[in-house]
Amino acid sequence: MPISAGDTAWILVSSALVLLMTPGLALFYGGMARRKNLLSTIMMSFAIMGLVGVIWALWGYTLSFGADKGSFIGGLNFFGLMNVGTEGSDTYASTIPHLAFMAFQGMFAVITVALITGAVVERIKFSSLMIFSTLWVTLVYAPVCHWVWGGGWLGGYGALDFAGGTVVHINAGVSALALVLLLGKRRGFRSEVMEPNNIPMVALGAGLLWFGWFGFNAGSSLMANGLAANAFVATNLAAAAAGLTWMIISWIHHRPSLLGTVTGAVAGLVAITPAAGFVAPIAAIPIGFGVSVICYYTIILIKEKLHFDDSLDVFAVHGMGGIWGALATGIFASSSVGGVSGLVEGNWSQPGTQIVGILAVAAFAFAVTWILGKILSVTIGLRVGSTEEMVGLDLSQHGERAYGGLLR
Amino acid sequence: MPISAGDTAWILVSSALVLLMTPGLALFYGGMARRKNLLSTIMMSFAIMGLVGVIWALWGYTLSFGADKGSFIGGLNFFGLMNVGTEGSDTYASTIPHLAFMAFQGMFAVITVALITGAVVERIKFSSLMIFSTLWVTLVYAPVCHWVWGGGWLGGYGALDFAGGTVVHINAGVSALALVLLLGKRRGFRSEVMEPNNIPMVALGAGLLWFGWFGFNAGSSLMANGLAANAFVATNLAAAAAGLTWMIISWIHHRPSLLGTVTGAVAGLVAITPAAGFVAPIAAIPIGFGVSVICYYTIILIKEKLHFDDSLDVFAVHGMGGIWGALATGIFASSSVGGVSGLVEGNWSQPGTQIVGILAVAAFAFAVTWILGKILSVTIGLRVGSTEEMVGLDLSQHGERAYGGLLR
Amino acid sequence: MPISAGDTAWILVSSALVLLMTPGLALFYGGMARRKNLLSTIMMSFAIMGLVGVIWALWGYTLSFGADKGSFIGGLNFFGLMNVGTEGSDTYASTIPHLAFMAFQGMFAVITVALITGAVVERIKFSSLMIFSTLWVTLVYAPVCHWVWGGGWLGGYGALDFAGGTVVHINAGVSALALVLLLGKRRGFRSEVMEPNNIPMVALGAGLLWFGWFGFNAGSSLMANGLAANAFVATNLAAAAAGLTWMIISWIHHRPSLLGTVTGAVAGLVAITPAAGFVAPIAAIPIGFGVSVICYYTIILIKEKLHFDDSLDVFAVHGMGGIWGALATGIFASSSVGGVSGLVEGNWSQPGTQIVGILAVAAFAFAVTWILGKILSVTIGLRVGSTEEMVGLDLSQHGERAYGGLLR
Amino acid sequence: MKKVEAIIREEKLNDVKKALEEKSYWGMTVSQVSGRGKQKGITLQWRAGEYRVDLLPKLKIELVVLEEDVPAVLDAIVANARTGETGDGKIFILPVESVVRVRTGDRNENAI
Amino acid sequence: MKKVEAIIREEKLNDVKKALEEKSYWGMTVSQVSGRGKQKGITLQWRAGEYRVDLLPKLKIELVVLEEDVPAVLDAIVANARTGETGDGKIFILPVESVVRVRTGDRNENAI
Amino acid sequence: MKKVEAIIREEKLNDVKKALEEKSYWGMTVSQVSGRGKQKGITLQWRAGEYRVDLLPKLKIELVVLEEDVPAVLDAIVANARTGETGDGKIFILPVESVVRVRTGDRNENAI
Ligand SMILES: Nc1ncnc2c1ncn2[C@@H]1O[C@H](COP(=O)(O)OP(=O)(O)O)[C@@H](O)[C@H]1O
Ligand SMILES: Nc1ncnc2c1ncn2[C@@H]1O[C@H](COP(=O)(O)OP(=O)(O)O)[C@@H](O)[C@H]1O
Ligand SMILES: Nc1ncnc2c1ncn2[C@@H]1O[C@H](COP(=O)(O)OP(=O)(O)O)[C@@H](O)[C@H]1O
Repeated sequence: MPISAGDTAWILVSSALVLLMTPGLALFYGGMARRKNLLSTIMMSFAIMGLVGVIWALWGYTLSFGADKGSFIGGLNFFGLMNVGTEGSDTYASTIPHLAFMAFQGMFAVITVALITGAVVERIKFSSLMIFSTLWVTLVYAPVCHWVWGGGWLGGYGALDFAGGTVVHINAGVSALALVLLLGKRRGFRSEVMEPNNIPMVALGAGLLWFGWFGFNAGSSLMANGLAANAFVATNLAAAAAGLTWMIISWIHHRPSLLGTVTGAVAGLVAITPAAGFVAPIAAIPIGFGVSVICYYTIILIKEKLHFDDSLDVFAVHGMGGIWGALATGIFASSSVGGVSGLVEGNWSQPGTQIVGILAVAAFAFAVTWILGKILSVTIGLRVGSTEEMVGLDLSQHGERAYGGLLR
Repeated sequence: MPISAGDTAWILVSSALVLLMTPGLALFYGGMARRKNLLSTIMMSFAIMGLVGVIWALWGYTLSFGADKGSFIGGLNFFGLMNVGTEGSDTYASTIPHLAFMAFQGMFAVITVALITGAVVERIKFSSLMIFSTLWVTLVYAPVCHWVWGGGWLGGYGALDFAGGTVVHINAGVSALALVLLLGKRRGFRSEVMEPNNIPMVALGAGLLWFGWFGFNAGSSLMANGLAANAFVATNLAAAAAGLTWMIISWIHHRPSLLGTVTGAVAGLVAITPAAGFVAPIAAIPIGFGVSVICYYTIILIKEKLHFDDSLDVFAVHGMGGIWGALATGIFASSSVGGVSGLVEGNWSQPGTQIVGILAVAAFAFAVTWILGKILSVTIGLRVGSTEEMVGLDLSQHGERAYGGLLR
Repeated sequence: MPISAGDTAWILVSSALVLLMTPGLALFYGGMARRKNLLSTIMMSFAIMGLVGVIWALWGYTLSFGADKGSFIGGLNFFGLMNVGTEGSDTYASTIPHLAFMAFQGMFAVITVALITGAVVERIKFSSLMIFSTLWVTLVYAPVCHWVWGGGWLGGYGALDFAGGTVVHINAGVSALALVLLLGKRRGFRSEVMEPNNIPMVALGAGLLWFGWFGFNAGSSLMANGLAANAFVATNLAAAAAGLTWMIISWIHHRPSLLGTVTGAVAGLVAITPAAGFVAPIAAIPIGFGVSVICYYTIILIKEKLHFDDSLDVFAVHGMGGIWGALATGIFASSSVGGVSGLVEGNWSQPGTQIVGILAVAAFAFAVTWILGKILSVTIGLRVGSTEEMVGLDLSQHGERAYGGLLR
Repeated sequence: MKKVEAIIREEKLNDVKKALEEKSYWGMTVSQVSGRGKQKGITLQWRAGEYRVDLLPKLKIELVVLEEDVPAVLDAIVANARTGETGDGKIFILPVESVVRVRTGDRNENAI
Repeated sequence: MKKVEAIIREEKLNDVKKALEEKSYWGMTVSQVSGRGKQKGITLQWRAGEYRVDLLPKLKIELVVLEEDVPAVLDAIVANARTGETGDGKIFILPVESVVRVRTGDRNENAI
Repeated sequence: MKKVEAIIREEKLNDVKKALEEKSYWGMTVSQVSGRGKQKGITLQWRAGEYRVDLLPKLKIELVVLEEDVPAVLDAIVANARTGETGDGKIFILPVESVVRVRTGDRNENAI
């Protein structure tokens, strides 16, 4: 099929939008850390843009999208971008250059790894994070991506994931939880106040994420068509509804919170990710409403009851948000949108199929992450020393501080 | 007509760009407030992204663009996105999915409401703002939008508004003025110094606004064509010329000011909004020059002579800038660009038509806003208490502060 | 040829992306200055957006792209946007409106001038900078742009520059060096610590630059096609590889630095600029690796050995990065990508051709900049007074300060 | 000479400044501090849930004045910094042995 | 009454605060300062190369207490702010002549 | 022992620091303050129009030194912080009753 200029324009722009999400995430996370760990938190995302950016071109893309090996992993036919050219691929998105498809997918790999870091900020050793990221993108991301989108078993089985609810959010969220359990709590967790250092920075990050997410979701239609528009509208509506819901929840408990509102918006974006091209746009309202309720109380449960130090709520927002999104896709899917009916259209089996997808990815991600983390933990160590943690990771890991000049 | 991938790509991107303008505005406004009201100022924009985002899908779009009822308002045929699908609309922008058109228009509604908030920051009660926004977008924005773009009387009458000089800027600016008169001044207005807390944040916001405005104006051509390019160039040139002009004015009075330069750029973007698809690009230079002169001295007049506390100059920049833009459209319109001639091409009636549009919208917006504000004022109250105002709205309305950690 | 909606969408978006790079640069540079010069540093970029934006429409475009005069400069046939319309140009990018091509090129002129400012921050007189910018864009940028892209001698000679390695980066970098030599060092250079005031702001700026650079490089294909995708992928990979490399270099010397990582990413973007549409994407890895090594040690050389105060390393990053990029284009060019073979494909002459281009532009830019700077220096003076410098340029040049409120 | 160090609420600075101005005490030095006392902190919120901060933003005003001016200065501050709620602040008076004006090298009384 | 001014490491504030709290010294004022002393600064890095910063972030805690409370306060601070490395900080004790509580106008002992 | 509190212009810190260093007064604590005095403020600008700010950024340097060192310290500061324009700052000398080094528990002369 010939390359379509319109589709190509759209996917290149979408790729750029998804790329921007990682700096957006850096600020979103950075603003929530304490000032002494601000650069360190931002650095994680930027270092991953470099590291995973290179890995993706070398072996990440081929393991994810290369010729299927046993429904589990891709072959090496695209190693080092071999055979990935300016023509359309036969298999994927044939109206755009194969390189554009590769680039778009690469941005997803980058941000997925970056998402995990939110759970481990303020105490993970930077060198270990770099090794972990290398291993994780290879051994967890690539296989899961292949299962769902690269011709692997889960896509074939019928689990729906339009733009990465499973591949990105559940995957990152559950892996984050595994790391949290291995790493343990930050010094002073629940005994000292750990205030976000810069909420305007969080809001800016959220704004960039919201903006970039249009590329993430609507770009996942891989053409500039009606389905892209459907995903676009659903994305915006879910963010709006979830932001509003979280604001109201915080209002009921205390006051309408900006931090809450932007967290809600991001949760809404997470939840709509797998659904955006399968549900009618208006279904984004219940999906957005649901995700804020679920994530809000998951945070309370995790932090205040279970006392897990999932520092920036990666499991609560991305893990649980992604699970709700995957389920909701099975509930609200509409055959007139993506060709598959969900529960509300009487297809009782789709939620079950979705649950299989959720469980498979969650179990795999948790297990492999745990093993990787454990190995690192007993070899070079996952955590910085206690003094380094107290002084802050900016100075101890990076030899820099956020705000120079005479004083802070 | 079949969907065009190129046009769809362009309008989806444009919608994303306009969406980004609201976080941009949040920073633009936020940086100009005092630190104790920084989050509150940002929150207004984000809360409106949620609230108006949902309202637009439920009833805002249909009231604006539904089947015409008496040239005044749209019918309910698009209620809850009913009948808004992935095919092109018969009535609007037939080469793109109807959903894309809906999304694009929705972004305008969001930012128009957010624009108003600049006038009332640092003292409005958040709950009242939420109710006001709900009512305003329904009772002011939707009708005016319908009049101009949805098949209502004003568009039919021949008033030109390419991308929202009337619908967005005059509408928001005049409504802001009505609220200012109702709300009264901030404590300490003109007796205490109220310095912008963060001018780099204002500049960042202005940068995002300028960037997003390409979607706003050039996207309003609803196709990726020569007219879009015309609007694009006019937009950039107006921002440049107006930024430069404001810089020079501030230089003449004192020193070349960054705050002034970015304010000028935004004013230029306001003024070119109605004109971008009707005038030759080079006309953006006089339009940009004019708007900075007008807005600069309007601020002086409003704040220093009339002593109205239009806190972040919404009436001066958007109201007066929009009025100048609407007039300038009548002056500089060129039949070879948008099919209509203006004064300089000898069409003496166009400025008059423009004035009718300005007056109609200004009068309607002022009157309805005043009534809504008055009702809120005598029922739940528009303003926070005096102590809350002194302590700052971040703590008193939102239970948060911008910069955490031990000290500021 | 008829206008293509897909190509037009792509170039309009690319133009917007490149526009955003200048505010991005403002933050990137601003965060590295000292706080007392923060607004001044940001202001330089915004003022240039206004000034060069207007100049480009008036005479910049026509001098660059007007009918060729002696292979050296463009004629005046496009003066004031005359004859630049909504149809495609016969000469340039015929599938998009001529105005879109003009706009896209204008964004390059703006950022090139803004790039220079990094070398002269914290001490240049603002009025002189404005005059210098006016002269430089006219007498240096326009001719060089014409030589390479406007039908001038250098393009004809066969020097490859896909997106501005020579026109933008070498041009700006070498001119910056000339100004540095004329202006002299900042007070306290190498005796006082001059810490970056806000590294998160630098990171945000770098994120926006990376994002915008997709428009810069992939947009330079002027169509939404396979070549654009090639340039897109090369761009991202170079940024990733160079960011990673710089991180590792800083790690070897001290610790993995965020400031270093983002500097590396920007250097990678510089180096890939001339190459993006001529080399296979995978060549971006050696190009990115090389640029970080070269620029890192150039900074050490310039600042620590030669004691030149190239304040924000414009020559080191853009000059040397651009030179490496131009050379690397001659080395890695692949005929299957851009139709020209480089050294690795056995074309031994291409590096030589590239060197001619480098030397010609460097010599011209250095000489004319030196003369312009010298004239300004002996007439109105290039530098602020010593007290003004100590107090900071925000107060002394602009009568503003970055962070208001009671205290800093 | 004495140094009057007053810890006050941020929002009271303007009133205090004006009151001192009227009594022609113009020279002063202000700094941002955080404090706790009887006022037991404020409640802020996370994304989900709340927390208490016990060190609250305050301002410290320092004035060096002649001994005989201390009562007037105290009056001005107390009268204008009061709200009657906990957290209004404290004033400390410390002895100052000498004062130098940097510009002129003047000492003591002449330097204030 | 005395004013105890302690310059400590930022990361020690919580421990010091808790120790004082336990001895029921609740009132205090904290501010951000930069200091240098035996500790000769830290090395940070540019884009390329390194530099030393000699003024390091510290916190200053100020407590005004009765003379008899000074030893207990000193003990609490010293015990909890120590790491044994250079840069642990200094404590200065200054005389305070009188104290006023802004809220009530109470003076001296009653005002602390 | 005495505490020398000098309020100086921000841009003079480096010179003062160097001068003190040369006389081997290395220990010091610096903080950001805002002040007003004879200097009547500066004019800044809004988007349109101007305004005056009367509290200007200054730095406060605190040095605790032996009584006999006070004159040398004063000289170093005055000589290096002067511009001759209003706003150069003030120096206050306060009595210090005792000093403790947190790291070692050393007191007074040994602790400075
Ligand atoms: N003993 C003390 N030493 C130093 N500062 C104190 C002391 N007690 C109170 N303060 C300062 O005074 C501020 C107000 O004290 P607080 O007890 O809350 O006021 P009030 O006495 O009006 O209730 C505190 O935030 C703190 O900064
Ligand atoms: N003579 C002094 N005057 C004022 N402050 C001082 C003095 N000496 C030290 N300080 C403060 O105490 C802090 C710690 O001093 P330092 O000598 O590094 O600690 P230590 O004595 O434990 O090695 C310094 O950062 C500075 O703020
Ligand atoms: N009486 C005072 N008490 C406390 N601080 C003062 C007093 N007078 C001046 N200052 C501080 O000294 C700084 C410089 O004072 P100023 O009178 O402007 O200098 P100069 O005496 O050189 O003209 C002020 O900004 C303020 O911080």
